[in-house]
Amino acid sequence: MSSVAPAHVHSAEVPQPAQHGKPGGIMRRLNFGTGLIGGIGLAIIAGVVTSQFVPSGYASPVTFAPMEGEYVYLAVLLGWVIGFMAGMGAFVGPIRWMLGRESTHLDAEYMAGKDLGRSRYWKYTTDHKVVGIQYLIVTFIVFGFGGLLAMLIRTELGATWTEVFSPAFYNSIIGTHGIAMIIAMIIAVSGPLGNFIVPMMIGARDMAYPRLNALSIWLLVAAVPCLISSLFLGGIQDGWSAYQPLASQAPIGMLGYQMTIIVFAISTGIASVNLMTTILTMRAKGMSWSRTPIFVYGIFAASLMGLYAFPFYQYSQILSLSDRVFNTSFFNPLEGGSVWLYENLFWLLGHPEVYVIIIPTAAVLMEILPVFMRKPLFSFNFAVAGIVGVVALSGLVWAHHMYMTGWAPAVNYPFMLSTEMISIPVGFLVLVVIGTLWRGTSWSRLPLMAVYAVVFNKMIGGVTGIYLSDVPADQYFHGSMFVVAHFHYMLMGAGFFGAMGGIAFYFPKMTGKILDERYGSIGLWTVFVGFQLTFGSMFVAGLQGQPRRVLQFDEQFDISNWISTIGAYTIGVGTLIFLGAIIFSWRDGPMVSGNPWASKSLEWQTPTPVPLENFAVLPVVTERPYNYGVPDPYDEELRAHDGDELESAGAR
Amino acid sequence: MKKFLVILATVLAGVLVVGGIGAVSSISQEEPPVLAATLDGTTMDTPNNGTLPHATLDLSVYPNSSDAVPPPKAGPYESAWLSGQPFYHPSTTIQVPANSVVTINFTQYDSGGQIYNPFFAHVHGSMDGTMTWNGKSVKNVKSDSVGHTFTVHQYPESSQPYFFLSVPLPMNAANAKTDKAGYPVDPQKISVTFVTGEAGTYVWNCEFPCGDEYQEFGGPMQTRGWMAGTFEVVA
Amino acid sequence: MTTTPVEASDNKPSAPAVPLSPTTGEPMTVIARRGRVGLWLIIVMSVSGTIALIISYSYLWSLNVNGGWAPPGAKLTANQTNDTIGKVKGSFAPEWPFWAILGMLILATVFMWWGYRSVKRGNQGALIAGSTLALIMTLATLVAQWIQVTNFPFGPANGAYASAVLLLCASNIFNLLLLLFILTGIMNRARKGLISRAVSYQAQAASYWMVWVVIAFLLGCLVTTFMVESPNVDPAIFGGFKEQ
Amino acid sequence: MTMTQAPQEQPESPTNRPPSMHRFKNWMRRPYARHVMIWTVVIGFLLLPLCWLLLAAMNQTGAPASEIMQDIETTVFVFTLVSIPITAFVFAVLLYSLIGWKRISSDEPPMQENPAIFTNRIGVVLWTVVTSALAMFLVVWGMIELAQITANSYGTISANEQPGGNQSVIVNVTGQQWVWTFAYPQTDGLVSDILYLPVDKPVYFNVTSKDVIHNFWAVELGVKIDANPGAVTTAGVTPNKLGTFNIRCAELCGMHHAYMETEVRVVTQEQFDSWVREMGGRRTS
Repeated sequence: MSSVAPAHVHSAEVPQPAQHGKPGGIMRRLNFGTGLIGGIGLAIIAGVVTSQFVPSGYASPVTFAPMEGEYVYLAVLLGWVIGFMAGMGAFVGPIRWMLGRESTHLDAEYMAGKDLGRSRYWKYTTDHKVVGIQYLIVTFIVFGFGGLLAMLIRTELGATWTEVFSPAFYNSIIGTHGIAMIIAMIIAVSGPLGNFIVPMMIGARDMAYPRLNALSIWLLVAAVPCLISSLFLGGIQDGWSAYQPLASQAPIGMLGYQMTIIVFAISTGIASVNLMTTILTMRAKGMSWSRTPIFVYGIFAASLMGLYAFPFYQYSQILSLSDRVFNTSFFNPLEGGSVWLYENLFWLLGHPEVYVIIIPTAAVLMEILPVFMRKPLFSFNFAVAGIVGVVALSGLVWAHHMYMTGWAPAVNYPFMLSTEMISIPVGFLVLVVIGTLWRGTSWSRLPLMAVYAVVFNKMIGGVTGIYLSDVPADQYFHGSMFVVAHFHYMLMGAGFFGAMGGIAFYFPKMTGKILDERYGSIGLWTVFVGFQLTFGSMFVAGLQGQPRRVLQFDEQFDISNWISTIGAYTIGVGTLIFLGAIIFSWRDGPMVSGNPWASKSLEWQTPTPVPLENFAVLPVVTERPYNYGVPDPYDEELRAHDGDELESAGAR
Repeated sequence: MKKFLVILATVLAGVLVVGGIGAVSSISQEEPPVLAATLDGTTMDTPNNGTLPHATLDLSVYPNSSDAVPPPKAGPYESAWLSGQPFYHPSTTIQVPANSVVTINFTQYDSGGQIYNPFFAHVHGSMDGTMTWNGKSVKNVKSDSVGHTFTVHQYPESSQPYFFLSVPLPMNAANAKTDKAGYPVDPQKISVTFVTGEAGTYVWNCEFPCGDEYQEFGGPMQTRGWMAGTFEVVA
Repeated sequence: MTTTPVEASDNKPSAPAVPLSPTTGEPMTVIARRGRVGLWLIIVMSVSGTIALIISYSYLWSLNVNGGWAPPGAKLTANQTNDTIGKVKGSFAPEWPFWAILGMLILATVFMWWGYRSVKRGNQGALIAGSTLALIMTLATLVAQWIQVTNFPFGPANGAYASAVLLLCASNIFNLLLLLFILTGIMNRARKGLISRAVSYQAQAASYWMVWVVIAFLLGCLVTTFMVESPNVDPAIFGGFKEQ
Repeated sequence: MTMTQAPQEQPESPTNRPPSMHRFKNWMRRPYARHVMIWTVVIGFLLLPLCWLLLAAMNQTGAPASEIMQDIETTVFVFTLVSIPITAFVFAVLLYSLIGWKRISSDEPPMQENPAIFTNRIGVVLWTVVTSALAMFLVVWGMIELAQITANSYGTISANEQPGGNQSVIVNVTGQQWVWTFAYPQTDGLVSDILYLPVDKPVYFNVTSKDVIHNFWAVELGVKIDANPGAVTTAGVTPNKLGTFNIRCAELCGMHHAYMETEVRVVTQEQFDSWVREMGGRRTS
């Protein structure tokens, strides 16, 4: 292969293997369109073939359920996922590797979307910035879908005098809303910002495994239609937790949920491996752990938790699937299955997943704060300690979702202990935030406003959390609206507002435009007000004793539900305003410089739009992050401890 | 200004999408047509409510739909995979007058078997704790020969009177003589008489496992219009 | 955080003592380090999944809900509330096939390790031979696994033990298919000289991965051998209450 | 909280270091320190009514009707009280940083830099100690209360060693899509769709389900336990208040989950006995 002329990569002579055809080879012909064709085509083929093989009207010997629909739908889903990934070109790389055909530098550049213009967003592109934007769009789509269902739910609950939707459909929209929002919130920060920002933040040219990066996003794209399609086939009538054995009574839409989770878990696992490897091995020269920005810690922690937790969720769904399709009995108590097994497997993911959502958000806020307070992050070590503490405890608290299941009353004591211990590391994070706010003149821009909103919500969510972490109080609150309000304050109040802040903060870097301050703020505060209305009054409903996931209830709950519905509509309008601001600013907002916030951290030192490989020369880090601020004048006065001149100086 | 228009357009578009989808999905799944008990002019004495007007209502249970008996239309997609499942005919949205004596005459064409909970093999909430089964008055049927049950229970409104009515509908023998549509020629005839109180809304469903999936409680058992519905007492 | 324009060391135009990656121009040592980290993380993920399976098996084994753990032919303690399942055959699976399959996989792993060790000493042919033998051996293991699954004395609907064992075997089959892909790749790349003394990290990764797969198989063998009869002889009865 | 701005960067000689009390006084001389403290107190007092408002909301339908519910409400009250100081302090800092310390809203990045407080040993230690102490208190309180509730609900007594006879009532609760049924094994197979209980007498619940997971929630009695298929869970209570209370299903159980409600009627022993006699004609089995 030395016959081929060597390529010049960053002023290095690199010998190249033989170049087969044009750079990129078959990938030149593959894009989202071929993906759709492949997916839909294979889905149709699989469906037709299966329906030929299954005798019509064949019913399961165990459950008498007509199985034809199940098999066909399962085949269609599998065909869609495989065909779509094949059409996108996900299998080209592995097959090339297996055949031992190395790709050249030109291939890699084509795969990274060099001089492809807009069309690279529709291809299996390996550039981490493209993947970040793709994640952003997918997040919007999934979030919008979940939000739409949320509006339907609140409409049903607001119309206390009638059933707007049939109970079955209502159950399916709460389930679909739940899982759609969980997916949206999991990827909301780790996806767009984790992929777009982290490599630049640590001074790398790309992710560790660019192809896996593309694989993770397109697997996610493949999973979304599975979820949406389930809504038209009876839906997920079991809440997002899809508890067995209720889930095995659901119509075939359940298969859509299970396939979504299985695919999504693979996508998340790959993304986690990729991010963690990048952070571990590709930090710039001189970026020791004490010089690594806190956001990198946050993403690392989230990836770690996703890495060990998601397989449990995935396997819980694989077992459910085989119960459904092959009549196994993991969760069928008649045949020796156990409902507690499902609950354990599910919550082994279920609780770390909460921190997968919250930790990156908190980390983004800690990135935003120093820039806008012109002040170093207060007690960086404590921030790290908080994140580490949360990760360490996250795997030991799952059973606090099962206090009332009676699976093992004795373990309620240790789980109550571990759960309430978590409030300590979380408290660290709060301390870091207020310590950074302390004595700072705030530059009130949209991202900083989001920080205030998040801290406010998180305090409420955290305080209500200690009621639920405590078994005696949980004996009243478990399964009531109080729980719903609590985790919305945590996941939405922190997750959604944090995502808004983070996107507003990194918008200039991602798009070259600045997010419109005025309308962005209007959107943010509208959402904030609506949020307090909705979930504040939901707390009241929970205290009065309204169970969750009901569509009819005693009229003593009417007033709080009406308020909730009004608030929910307000949230919807606010979100749309924010979205409108994003659309406008993205299309024709004013261009801005590479570093509009005058930030000192590495990702802002790159030019905008960011060139293909971020840094022409890899940077060398010589300082700790967040070196803002001036020496504290009070130190002088402390030394000459004389009270009088404090008054004059203190006014600042 | 342009900014404002873009924002406005986004908000309006969003509202339209949500409203449209909500309206469509709400309309596409309204309940089956109301089936009201008709006052037949007569009155009847009750043990502790004195003499009250009397109303009657006819319901049948079919094992599956046929040309003679069309399947219920409920929801946008249910009927696709519920064909061949049992259902109540002609409707599951039932209305009875308040403060009166109501007699429901059931005609049960379906087979049956063992019910999970013997409690529902007994008559509950009827006027004298009995029902009339093929002419003779009984308190219960054998718990291994139940076809379906008609169980009305509470709606979560504390303001309306508590109401609980459960009637077991005995099964037809598996080898019963059937007509060409596949229905038994002499189905089980059950009639139950009960006293209604003040107005209120309730729901009812079948407590005999006659659906599919786990514990045969999926499918029609969890679909309004087939084996479940609403039961309204109107003033 | 300031950045000083210093040419970072990972792309000095120095004479490549270690070969450079054709795509990114980084030294293969850097790529190899990255690969090792990623491998460990993927193993962590796979461990989680395997643990989920083992938890399912042992949890159901310990509970024996409704007496439904054992396949019907083996033990009829339960009151079979649901007789609709055609329970024709049924008993616990024999243990030795699990161990036999494990042994075959261990043999394949040994071949792979031998190839990897020798290519590090510069013996290219040994790697080709080793990976080929490992590939053949894995294929044989897959066939054996398939034979075992098809000859179980129970079907999937015959209680919790059957379900758990069948799913363990399913995950084994998945692992073996993945191994087939990996080993084919290693073999081809070894033949093309893409895996050589200088660049041998892919062979190393494959070898380590095979070791993990062996451990996963071993866990399966252990539970299926030492957790057969459920310890819970007085299980909860579905839908009923104990007599007071 | 983050008390003094101790100059740990350049440690001074111990001679001219002021005593900590003096340093605290110095610190409190600073206007912002005073203001934040005052605001904390004010906000704390504004939040204080919550302690009673929460209970008021919980008691709307006649709770507490048992020892257990009493314990639960005490816990809620104490937790609210304990969490108010921290919450008030954080809110105070938030508010003060919005209003008190200067706020710039220019489009350009502000040129003015703020004091570079990298950390503050005293503040950090104080915060850690306070939050850990609070968490510890909550844990200990929770443990004690949980033990008490477990005792009050006879949680440790398994189904087959519950005292039958006259000193207690045993109820076998069966959850089923979507109706609760209550069997009284002491009364020769009497089954009811409404739960009747005699006041001031221990009640033992054995709970199971015939299909999916339900959750047996006697709201005002503070009883909540899952009804699992293939398992019998036990709970108990001693109702100490006459009246009609709610029983709801608190675990999504299918289409009519919202309608899976019934009543628990706590009556005197005489009424209970006469009810049993009257229902005697309605035997199952």
